[in-house]
Amino acid sequence: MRGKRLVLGALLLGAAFLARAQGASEPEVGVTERLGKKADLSVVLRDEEGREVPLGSIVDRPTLLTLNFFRCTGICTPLLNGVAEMVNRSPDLVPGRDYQIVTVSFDERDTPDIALRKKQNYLKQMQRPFPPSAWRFLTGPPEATKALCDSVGFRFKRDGDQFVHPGVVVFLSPEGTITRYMYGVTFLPAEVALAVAEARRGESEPTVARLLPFCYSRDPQGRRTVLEVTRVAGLATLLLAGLVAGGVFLRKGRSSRKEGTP
Amino acid sequence: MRPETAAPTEGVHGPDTRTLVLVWLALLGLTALLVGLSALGQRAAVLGLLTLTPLKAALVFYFFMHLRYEGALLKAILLVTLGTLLIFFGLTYADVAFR
Amino acid sequence: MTSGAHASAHPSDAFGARLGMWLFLVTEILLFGGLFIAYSYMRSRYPHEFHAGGKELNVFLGVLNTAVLLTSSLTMALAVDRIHRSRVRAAAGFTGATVLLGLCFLGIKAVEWGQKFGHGLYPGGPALLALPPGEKVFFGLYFTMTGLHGIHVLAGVSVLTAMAVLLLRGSAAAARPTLLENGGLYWHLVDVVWIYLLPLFYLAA
Amino acid sequence: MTTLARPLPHTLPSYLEDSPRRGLAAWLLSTDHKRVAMLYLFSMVSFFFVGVTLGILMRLEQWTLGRTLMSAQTYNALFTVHGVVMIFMFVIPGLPAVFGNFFLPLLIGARDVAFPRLNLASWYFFIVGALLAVLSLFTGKGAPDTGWTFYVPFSLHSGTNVTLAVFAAFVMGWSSILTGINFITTIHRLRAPGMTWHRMPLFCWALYATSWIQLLATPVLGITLILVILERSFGIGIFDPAKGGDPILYQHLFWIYSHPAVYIMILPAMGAISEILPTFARRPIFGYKAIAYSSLSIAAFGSLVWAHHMFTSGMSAFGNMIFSLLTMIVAIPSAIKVFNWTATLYKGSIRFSPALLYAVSFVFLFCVGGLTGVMQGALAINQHVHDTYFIVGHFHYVMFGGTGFAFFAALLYWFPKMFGRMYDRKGAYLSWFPLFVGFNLLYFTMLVLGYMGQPRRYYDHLPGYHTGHLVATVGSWFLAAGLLLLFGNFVRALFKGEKAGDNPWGGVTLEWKVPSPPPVENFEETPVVTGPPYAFEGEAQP
Repeated sequence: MRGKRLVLGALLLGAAFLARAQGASEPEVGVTERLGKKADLSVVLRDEEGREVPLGSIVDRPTLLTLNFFRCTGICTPLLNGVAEMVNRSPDLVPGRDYQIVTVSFDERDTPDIALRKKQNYLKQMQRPFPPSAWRFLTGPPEATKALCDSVGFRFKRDGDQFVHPGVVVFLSPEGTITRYMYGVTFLPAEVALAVAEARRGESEPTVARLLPFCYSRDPQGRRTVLEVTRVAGLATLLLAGLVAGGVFLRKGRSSRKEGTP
Repeated sequence: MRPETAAPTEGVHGPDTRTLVLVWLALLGLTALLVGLSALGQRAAVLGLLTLTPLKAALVFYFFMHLRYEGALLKAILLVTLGTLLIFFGLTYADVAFR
Repeated sequence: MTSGAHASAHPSDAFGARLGMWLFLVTEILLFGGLFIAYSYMRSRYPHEFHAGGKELNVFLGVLNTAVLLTSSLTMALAVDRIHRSRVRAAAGFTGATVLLGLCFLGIKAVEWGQKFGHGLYPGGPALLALPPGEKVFFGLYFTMTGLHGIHVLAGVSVLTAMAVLLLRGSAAAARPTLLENGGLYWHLVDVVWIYLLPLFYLAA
Repeated sequence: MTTLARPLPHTLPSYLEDSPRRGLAAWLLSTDHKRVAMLYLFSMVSFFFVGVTLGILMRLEQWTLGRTLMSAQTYNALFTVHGVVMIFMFVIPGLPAVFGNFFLPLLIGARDVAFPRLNLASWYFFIVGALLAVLSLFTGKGAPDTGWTFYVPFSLHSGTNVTLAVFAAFVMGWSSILTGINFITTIHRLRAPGMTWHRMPLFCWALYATSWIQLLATPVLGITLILVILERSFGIGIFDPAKGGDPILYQHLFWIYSHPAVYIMILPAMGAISEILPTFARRPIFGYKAIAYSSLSIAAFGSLVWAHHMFTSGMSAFGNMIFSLLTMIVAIPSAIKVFNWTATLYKGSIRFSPALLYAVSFVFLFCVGGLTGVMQGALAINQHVHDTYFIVGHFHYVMFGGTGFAFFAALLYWFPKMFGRMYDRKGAYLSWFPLFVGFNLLYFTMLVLGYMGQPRRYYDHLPGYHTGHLVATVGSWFLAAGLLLLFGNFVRALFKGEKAGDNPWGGVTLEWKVPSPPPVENFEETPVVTGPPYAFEGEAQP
């Protein structure tokens, strides 16, 4: 009986191993790059005034698409801040003419009101002339946003009040073709300029996968304590390093005097 | 000659049978104590983990692995290793301890 | 030191051999140390799930296995003691006993894993996938750490079997304490790792 | 000189001639530390040239705007392979495996390393790991596209050959662990009579510190890689956020190894330089103990600053500041060494040689690398240059300008001892010019481009950066020409070089007391050491 179970277990384990080794598993959360494919532009979303707009009518030039939810306590804010900072540091790119930014919330609880406030928030950060129409904050019914996320290979998962999701900017050509994924929360102006040029030409280029940051923190309170801990750990490390350095130098002072004059 | 060669390289330099058996009994006893403590609840179990387990490990290192009868070098090596591990531990653990 | 002894210092430098073995043990300690770091990191993230996971484990088998492994450490230490006293047959006997106890440990471990597997609790198994995230991590660590430890026991058993056979055949190299001593050091370290695994998974989780 | 009780006799045949086996087996099965070193030397130089070729190809792609030579996919594969080959197969194991193996026993008066068979086994581990890595690049579903850091969770789900590549890194890791065990035991047990710790040449100190880092840090990487493999094969869920795991844990474990790895790369280089400078300055090294102990303190500090690699992954600003400061503190022991080297040269009666030229270049390039590292450590700049060519330029200054130039300097210094033949010295000087000029044209331009914002890992560039890219590409041609001249010279010397003599440089450490090339067990009679390692006074200047 026991032996049988054991054999069965071993077989199952082996089978699982083989199944895994066969094909790469699809991550439950993350990005499956779909370069060269079209984003689903047929979805109808709501703009900041609550009007229904098909995404296709917005995407008519190189577009930086970000997928977020507005009450995110994790990566969304740093990511959008990074986008804003990139805009401020890109003198060569004219927003609205060369490119535009579209932020879509995949949380059905986000309303156009919240989107409008978000938008005003970010427009205030702009240090260069920036037409309000160059950065759209869209919301929509869950089916529509889910379809959009799926079409660009963006996978997220509900986790209580929050979502677990990756942080990424998707570049779309004027026709809606996915031309590049850019991960992280800081973006180099030159890299964005190159990617915008690719998007204009509609060329899809493979990304070098870098660290794929996730939003998976649960409560902002906890996050703050974490930072405090980092601070304490840092200080302790510094102190320790100081002690060691002191020890080393005291020894050194003695020994090099002896040896310095041969 | 060199200090570390001072340690005897041949011949008996370990504990005798009696000591070994006593250590073994102590290890079994400590295990029983640990199991008993754990029955008292989570807090006691963690306390046992933090105190009795290193004690058991120390007994094995000290007697079974003859560390007691070795020179300073091997002891220092073990200390450096455990110290390094402790530093890695502390720095990593600090990141989440209060999350 | 005469030049001759120095030239062929390697086989006869017992302390050097021991030093090398200890340095190897350093790497083993840090190898498992990485896992212990992962364990404590995850445990502090999921204290309740770890507690729940720990209750699933069979404490009796865990403690029994501890007793088996501690006893095997005793026989190992006795084997090393006997070889130092040049009592080769006794050393071979104790080494054999250690091997048997090691196999016993592996057997009990197999029964334990078998029970888990029978309930669908194995990586990728249906019961495991249904668990909350923290318990998934707990069992992931449980299988990884006990599995890696099991592989170490298996390696130790193989080495000690070879040693016992060599001793019985009257090999001169095996009759010098160095080899058995180093095998013993390795075996004891595997024991120490288990000493930590017992409370981490079975008792204090 | 390293004072010996009496001169050493010279009658035995050299290790190159003396072997019980014939043909390839004489090399592949020999446990003589010098033959093992040769195995490492030839395999690593081969890998190095593979890496160089890939680098040149990348520079060629940047010669024009837009896509010309290759697709972006190819470009990505090129720099992943370039990085893996150069870091894991040349820079990390290079100096310890080649020169450590050959010279550690000679420098301390031993006949071999402590565990010669284990030593040969390490080479097999290395070569198997290297072959697996190469295999992972060309088989299966393609080269790993994760970069050399294998960051989770991407590496968990990537369809490419990550498992094999990770396993290869694991195997190569064990190779360096075993070498480390061997070196530490050798230094503890096999020093010649009278060779006390403070009479040990500085290269040995550097190897000792490096070995300890390898021993303490590499297993953590090993277990991390095992976890990645287990995760990919069985889905144990420790790093996968979807299963409750935590990618940050991976980063912690990964950088626990990889930050100290930077010191694994640079410490042996510093050690080799500390051997070369006194020989050509004809004077004992200034501050022997300071250099010896700063090796150890670099090893110790190195493991503390691991978190600075996580600057952009969500540490607090204050935490960032602390670790920036720590990064700068690491610069102190390095600065001590540079100071001592300069002091050694100052007032020394310098005899110029190609090895010295390369060693001095090392000091210069390493300083540039160190300074740019400190610039990166300064936070404001770090945010700005992160993921630009500045980073690329910086680590090429440290790794190529540092470890690479030290490797060349060591080869120029010890080549006559290793092979018993002398290369063409004028040719060696000549190769320095294109090498040094090309190096700076290439990598200094990269620093500038990066400061202007050129992103790394991009097959294309904006028109504004075009001139810079042209300069850098021309620099890469100079660099390649210099390398060809240098190694062409070595190859020629192997076959046609004149006999070098036992001590062409007038060195005083023990390796110069034995014939060139040395006999199988190095010393016919165990040397007895009675003085410090770099005692030049009183010696008649030859």
